[in-house]
This record gives sequence, C-alpha cells and structure tokens, in this order.
Amino acid sequence: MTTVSATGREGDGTSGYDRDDMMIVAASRALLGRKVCFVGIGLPSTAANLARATHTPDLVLIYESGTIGAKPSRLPLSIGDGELALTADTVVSVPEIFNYWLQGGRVEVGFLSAAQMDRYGNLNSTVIGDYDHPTVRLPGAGGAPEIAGSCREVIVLIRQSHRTFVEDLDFRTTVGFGDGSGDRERFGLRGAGPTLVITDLGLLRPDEQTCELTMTALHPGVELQDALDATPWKLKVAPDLGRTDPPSETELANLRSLLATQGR
Amino acid sequence: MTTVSATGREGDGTSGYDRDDMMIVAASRALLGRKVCFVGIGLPSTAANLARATHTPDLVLIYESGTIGAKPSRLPLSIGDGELALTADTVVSVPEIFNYWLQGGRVEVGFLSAAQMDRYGNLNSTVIGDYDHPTVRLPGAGGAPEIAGSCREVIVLIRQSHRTFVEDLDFRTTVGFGDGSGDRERFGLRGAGPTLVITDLGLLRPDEQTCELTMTALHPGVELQDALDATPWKLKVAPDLGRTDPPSETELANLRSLLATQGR
Amino acid sequence: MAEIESLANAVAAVVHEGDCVAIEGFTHLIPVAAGHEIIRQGRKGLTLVRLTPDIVFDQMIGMGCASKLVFGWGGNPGVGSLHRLRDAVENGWPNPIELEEHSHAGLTNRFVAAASGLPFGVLRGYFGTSLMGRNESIKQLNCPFTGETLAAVPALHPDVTIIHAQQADRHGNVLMWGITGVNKEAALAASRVLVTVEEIVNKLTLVPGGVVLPNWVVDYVAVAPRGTYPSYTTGYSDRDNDAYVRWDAISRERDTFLTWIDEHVMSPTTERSS
Amino acid sequence: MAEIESLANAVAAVVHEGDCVAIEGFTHLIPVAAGHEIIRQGRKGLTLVRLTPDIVFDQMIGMGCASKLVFGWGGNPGVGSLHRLRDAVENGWPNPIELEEHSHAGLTNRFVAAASGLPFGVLRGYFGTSLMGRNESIKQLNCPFTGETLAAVPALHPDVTIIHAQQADRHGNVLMWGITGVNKEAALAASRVLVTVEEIVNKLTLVPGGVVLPNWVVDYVAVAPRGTYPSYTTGYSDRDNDAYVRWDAISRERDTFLTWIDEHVMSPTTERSS
Repeated sequence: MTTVSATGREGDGTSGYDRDDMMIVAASRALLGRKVCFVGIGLPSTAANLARATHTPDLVLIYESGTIGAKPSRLPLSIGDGELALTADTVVSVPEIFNYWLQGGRVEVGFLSAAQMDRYGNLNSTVIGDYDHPTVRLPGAGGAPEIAGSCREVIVLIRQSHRTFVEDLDFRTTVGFGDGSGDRERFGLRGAGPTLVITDLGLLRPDEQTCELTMTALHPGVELQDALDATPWKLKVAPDLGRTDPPSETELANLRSLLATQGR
Repeated sequence: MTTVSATGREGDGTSGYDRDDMMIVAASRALLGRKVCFVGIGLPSTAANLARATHTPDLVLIYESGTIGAKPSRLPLSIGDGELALTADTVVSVPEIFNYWLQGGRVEVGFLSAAQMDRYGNLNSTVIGDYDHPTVRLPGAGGAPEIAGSCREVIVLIRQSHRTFVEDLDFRTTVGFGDGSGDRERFGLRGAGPTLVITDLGLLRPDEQTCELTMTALHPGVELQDALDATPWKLKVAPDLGRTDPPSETELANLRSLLATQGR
Repeated sequence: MAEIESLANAVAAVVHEGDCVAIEGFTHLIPVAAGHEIIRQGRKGLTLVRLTPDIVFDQMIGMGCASKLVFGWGGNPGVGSLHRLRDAVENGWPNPIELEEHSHAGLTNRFVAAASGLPFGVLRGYFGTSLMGRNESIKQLNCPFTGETLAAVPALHPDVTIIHAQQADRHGNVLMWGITGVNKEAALAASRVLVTVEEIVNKLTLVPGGVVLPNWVVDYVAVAPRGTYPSYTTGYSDRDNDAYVRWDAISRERDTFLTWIDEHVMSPTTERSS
Repeated sequence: MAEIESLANAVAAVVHEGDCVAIEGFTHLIPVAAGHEIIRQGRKGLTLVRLTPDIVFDQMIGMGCASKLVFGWGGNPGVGSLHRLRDAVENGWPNPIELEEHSHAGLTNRFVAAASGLPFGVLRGYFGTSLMGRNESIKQLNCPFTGETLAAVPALHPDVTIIHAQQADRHGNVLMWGITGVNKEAALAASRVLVTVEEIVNKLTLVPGGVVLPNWVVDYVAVAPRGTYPSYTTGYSDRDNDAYVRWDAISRERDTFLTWIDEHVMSPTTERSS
C-alpha cells in the first residue's frame, strides 16, 4: 500500500512516512540536547521545530533575519516570517546577527542545504554549468558561507542522487572540508565543519583522518547498493554501518501537527 | 558695582554677566542655524541648550552616551543623565554613536575643552608633567580625539591663561592642526578641525595659510594687551580685530533660566 | 532635512539614470511600491543592490532597469528561482546583466563600513570559496597583531538607498520596527535616502525593537500605504504568500510577465489588487 | 546557561586573582555593588577595564584590587579627578598601577572586534596624538582598496565582564534599557559574564530601546537592588549627584577614604546608606 504524507509526497509504503519525513526526523534527532541552532527555511526549519516539539523544548532557534530564540507556533514560510519576530526573545539587525552572533562563534549547530555537494561536504548553491553562461542560475550564497565557517558544527540536509552528489562542484559556494584534512584551518574557518550529512538514504560523517564523507547509517528500507548507486564517486562506507531507527509514533505525530500549521 | 551671576561666579561689574557667561553666550551664537552638534557636559552643554532656547530651537544635540536629539528641559549633570535619554529622539549604543554617527561624518559641529591648548589648537586632557611621573593625572581622552577628527568643525571652549595656553603640550590627546597646515590630511582626519576657539577673553580662528590660531575678536571690556599677556607665545592678531557683542537681555535671561534648572 | 513628497516626485528626485540604487528590506519592509515607480519612470542602467533580491527586483530586471546586480541571495523565498533574473543572466533578456555576488555577511559589512566612514570592512569568510575568485571586490589582509589572514570588502556607498518604514512624523523623522535587517546601515551608507512609509503621524511613539532615522539623514519621505505588498509591514499588513507562489507562474514566460507588469504596475490604480 | 546566584557567590565564581575584568556601564547601569563585592573578597592584581572608570573604580584602585587599568576617560563626572586613581598613578599608593589608555572609540572597537570574533578593529583615529606612541596596542594598517592608513586595535577579550541590568527572568535571560553603552559588546567579548539585576521577574516584557542578553551568553545573574548607587538604573533609581560631589572630599585623603570603605563597603549592611 502506498501512503501519502501530510505534505502530499508519496510515501514509501511502509508506515505512513516518506523519505523526506525520515530526513526531517533524523535531523531533529541530531539536535537532541543541543542549545543553539541556526536555521534556514524548509526542511531545516521543520526539523528544528520538530526537535523543539519532541525532545529539546528549550532549543534556541536563530534565523538570519535577526530573530533570536524564535518559538514559532506554526512553521514559518520565510526566514523573515512575522511569526518569528513576534515569538523571538529579541530581534537584532542583520549586521549584528552575522558579526556578533554567527562570526562571534556563539552558534552550536547550523543547518545547510544546497543544489550540489562533493565528497568533502563542499556545497554549491550558486550556479549549474559555467558561471558566465550558466545552465541554471541558482539563488547564490546568502548566509551559507558564514554558517559553514562559524557554527561549531554544521548539519547538511541533501537528497542523495547523481544530480546532487557530484565529483566536482560547478561552483564552491560554501566550504565543507575543502580538499580534505587541514583545509578548514588553512582557510581560517573556525567551526568543525559538516560533521553530519543527512540524506534521504541515510547518514554520512567525515572520516577522522581524511574528512571524506563516509556513509555511517542507512535509513529503514534502504539497501547499501541504493546509496552506492546514488553516488557518482566510490562512496566510502563505515565498517560498522548502522541503521537509522524509523520515526516513532510521537515523532510522526509531532511532524504531522507541525506540517498542518504550514497553511498559506 | 560687582554683580554675582547665577552660577555664583563673580561678575565683571558691567552688566550682570561674567566672563564665563560671555563664553557661553559666544558659543551659543556660534551654533546659530546649525543642524547637529556633538556636546559634552559643562559649558558646551550649557551653550548648546542656550542656542536651542534662544535662536536655533531645532538644533540636534548628540551626547556620546548614545542620546541623539536630546531636548533636556534642565541642564544635564552628566553625559549619561537620564533626562537626555528620556527626551532623545533615539538612544543608540556607544559603538553606534562612535562608528555610525561620529566617524560616519554626520555631525556638523563638535564642542571640546581641555586643560591645555597650543597655538595650533591641539589639546591635552591627559596629563600635566611627565607621563610616567605626572604632576597631575587628568581624566584622559574619552571621545575627544574622534570628535576632533570627525566633526565637520570643532569649537574649543577654553579659558585663556598661561596655565591653559602653552607653547608645548605635555601630551597631545587631541589633534587640532598638528604642526600646521596639511597635518590633518596627513593624519587622515576628515573634519576641518578647530575653526573657532572661544576663550574668556575673545575669539580665535585659524590662519587660512598656516592654521595658527589668530585672535579675531575681543569680548567687551577686554583689551588686546590682556589677551597678549594671557598667551605665552607671540599671539597672532587679526588686522581687523573685532569686538564681541555683549550678551543681550534675552541671552542673559535664557542663560539664567537654564542655569536655574541645574539643581541637585 | 527630509522633505515629504509624493512617491513619483521623490523617485524622480533621487533615482537617476545609471545610479547605484540599494533597495533594502530583509524579507520584511520591502519597498515594492518604490520599485514599481522606478519601472514606471523607465530608469535604465541602474546598479541594483540588495542582500535578498526577490520579486520586485525580478520585475525591475525584467523591465530592463538594471545593468548590474550586487546581491547575496536572489530567489523567490520559499518558492524557487527568479525567472526574470535567470532569463537576464542565462539569455541576456531584456539585456545582459552583470552580477556581483557576495555572501550576506560580506555585503552587510560593505554597508557597515560605508555607514561607519571606513573604506573597508573585515570578516572571516570567503576563503576557500569560488566567490573569492569571481568577485574582485574581495581582498585579503593580515591582522597586524596576530598575522591571521582575513577577508576585506570595500565600503559600498549607494547613490541612493530606498527603504520602507512604518511611520514618519511631519518633520520626516522615521520609525520602523520588526525585522529591520540592514536598513539602517544601507541608509547611512548612501548619498541620498528615500523612505516610503505606511503613514505620517503627528508624533512617533517608540516601540520595542524600534529603529529611528532622524530627519537629517533622510532626504525624502513618501507615503505608500501597503507599499510592501506582497511582502509585509509589521503592524500594518500581512505577507501574501500566495502572491509569491503565483509569481513563479507569471514570471516564467516573457509575455505573461509583460502582461502582468502592464496591468499591475503601469496602471497604478490596479497596482495592489493582484 | 545562566545560574542565578547570590552576589557573593557569583563574584567568587567568576573573578579570580589576576583576571582581566571589564566592569561596564556608561554613566548609567554602573555595577557598583559588584565592585564593592570584589573589594570585600580582596581580589588583587586585576586588570580593570572600562570606558569611563568612575568612583567605584576609584574605590577598587584605592583598595589595591588593580595592577592595571585599561580605559578611555577616568574621572568623577561633572566633579573632577579621581583622587585614588591619581594617588596610585602619581604616588604608587597603595600600589603602582599600569595605565593603558585609549580613546572611547578605540576601546569600544576593541570590544566590538572581540564580540565579532575578529582579532582586531579598525578606526579613523589616533594618528597625530601622543596616545599612539604611548599605547603599544595601537597599530596601523592600510586599506587594501584605497591605500589609506587607518588605526587598528586588538580585540579585547576580558576574562570576565560584569554589567548591571534592570531585570532577568527565572531562566537568566537579561533585559536592560536606557543608556546601554557598550554593555552588550563587553559581555559578548568576555569568557565569563556576570549580570547584576534590580530584580528577577517572571517574564521579560520588551521595552523601547531594550537590549536582551539571552541566558546562553550569561554565566551568572545576581540580584543587587539599587546595585548601581550612586549611579542610577532607569525605571528603578535616580542618580545621587550629591554622592559624586561628596566623593571628591572623601577620596582626597587616604584616611578618610579608608574610613569610608570600612563603613560603607566592608560592613555590607550599611552599604547603600551613605
């Protein structure tokens, strides 16, 4: 039986959740016990608010529009949603958010996504194809380079496919681990970089020596071959490859409630 | 007949005002038609509020505590007086005052005073005697160097005597014209510097060529010899040496009212 | 000192052919009405600046107002691409457009430096990214104390900055609140400042989070009620999220775009009825 | 996350022998009670930092807490000199004190740089003054774009910053308003932060001009009602201008000073009855 989630996406037929739900749930779990999270709109915002609803109610959400400690009762539709300003502990200017709060090293976890990612967690959200004659012009950097540079850790949410996982980025908008170990230090980036990548297939973490992203867990119903097939390079796999727990009833119920708030 | 002004200082016996009153009145006149003035406590604050009361009611007063557009109904006792914050158009942080408003070049006139001044309008408010073994340790720079550097013009209020007018400053806290013409540009200071010095004896302005301060007017009852005697160097005197108008009835009345508000 | 003028007169006075024009508003307080007036007045060759160019920039670019875009993130927030921007970049329609792109932090610090009277701003960032090679306005410098290498960006002084605020008083003093983004810095960085407002009030009453721009740093105030539509103005209007979704379809094709502009921008009476 | 503690415990926890301690408050919100607690706890060898050291710094210096003072303007506002500071500088009593002096703008930008995670700040200033030669922490650097020479100051990261605010909630979130000076930057620059407050409230209600410090950037909150006396706290207390005048006489001589400290600081019950 095929189920359809509350977001209208087709389910995987196992228990009323689809792969995006699993990504969001996995991302929310990664926030367990965290204090301060820098959030973008879309899956990251949903995941962070799911964490607040499920297990880390005091998680401080910061959006780059300047809202610190936003506690939205419905999912925001943009990073400048009035609901964020209304529920925040304080709203500060954009210069202050970037200089004092982000660059100041005060944010524990940042979420990022992108159109392309390479094996070192570098991200492209600028352009597909040649910069001067692009196939697709994407929105660009926004806050991503500094989120990746200054948050103590970064979690990347990205679907795993030959479109998104690429050998060579068309443009490196945002640095993960550069060309490998030592590059972040060389570039003067202070945070630890993308310590976790959550895809629709599973989880990847950087190799301790080389920083190359390594598949460390698969989501329920995903076979290793699926992940290998979805990756254009020879994917590194952890010897103790794990299995993500499926979403719990509580997680799913909270997710459904959250998504139901995303009216127009 | 000797009169005593409302401040308790001995008058000069001519018409109920003393030399400090004359300084304040002269300073308030220098603000006629000005828009924005950076003010310190004491004589400058009294002069600026006298200008508001007498001829320039819309004069915007900025105090370095962050109060922009303060409209005190009584003379403030410190630059952080609650009355200033309460009556201001806005109160901003100290970094903002110095970076955006002062260094940003938005202030038309700044008032300064000091313990010592030299012939080029450089000021000392740091130390009398040797720096490491001072005769008198003064409060120090505060906002003065940047007021002198960034305001489009600076007005210095200082009594004229061998104690305050010196050949060589013990410490150059604040730059007037350095060692003469061209030095301000060399130091990267953007404002025009001390275009007017108001003393208890008269007015001095910089020579157009050399920037050396030149006596351009004497206050009522002051003889040129008084000014020459009060100055340790050979004082330059303008060929068309003028005479300050005595305080008008209105000016004196407004000054008395203002000073009467300075209760404790 | 600020003059209170009609939007048309104010835009005519401050925006000149070829100007560098910053139109700020970070997802909130976006001066859409002012952007439409620039389209109506047919200004060309502008360098448009904004951290987050969204659909009003898409409209100006599609109508050929801009020859250059300086920006951080250009998209339809929560919806997708800006199709008119893409058409200009990918196909040169209606004219080619030069891009100068920054991170938000980089462009923000260009405004901050300008507002502060400094020739440059400093930040940790850009190293290791392709932005650094593509953008000649990013340089590096070394800390004179630690020797660390940091990025430097030049002060950005727009000829004009346009922002929207909730209120001005009759003297042209301006009050905005809610998410104010980089509005203050962009205004203080510019040679000329135009503020569109929801209304003129007798006296400004400060509110929590309120930001004041005194009238002596503002050149023109123009009343533009609902002037941020389909963006929003805290205390006055809500965001029309559907309009952002609709824009995606309208803007995909050149003819549907031109028809929409004709109906909604060129005929000012129907301007805010979409 | 902020812990709510007694003033004595909080000072004991954050201020250690030899620390660099910024105690901010720009003519308003001066943490006098915290300064007195430092005196009672007999801390020595501190590097004290403040833009505007006034009488509570005079008291700490007179009691031998400080071996160094980093400052912008040290005086008794509206009254005159700080006699204990002068005695330390001019006569080495009770101990010699090293001075590192800045302009307000210079010291402010040291805090701003530290709060911003940058190793240095940039400003127009210092050139042509004697400060530049006297203070080795001021260097020069050239703009990579214009070639202009500007002053650079190193980031200042205090071991502890102590500030006073009107309120905290039960979770340790802090709210201050009125003239807030460089309080936010000084707090964000420090390794440890102690905020004394007038009272703990159930819920913070934002006010115009209010500045919030979330509890995750604060280490300790201590209740110290009228903790700024003879300075003031907007909404709670007025400045006692007479006390500033009286201090001039009290502080001129060592014995009258020591007697005053004994009566007003060492006997905490009479602390605010001067």
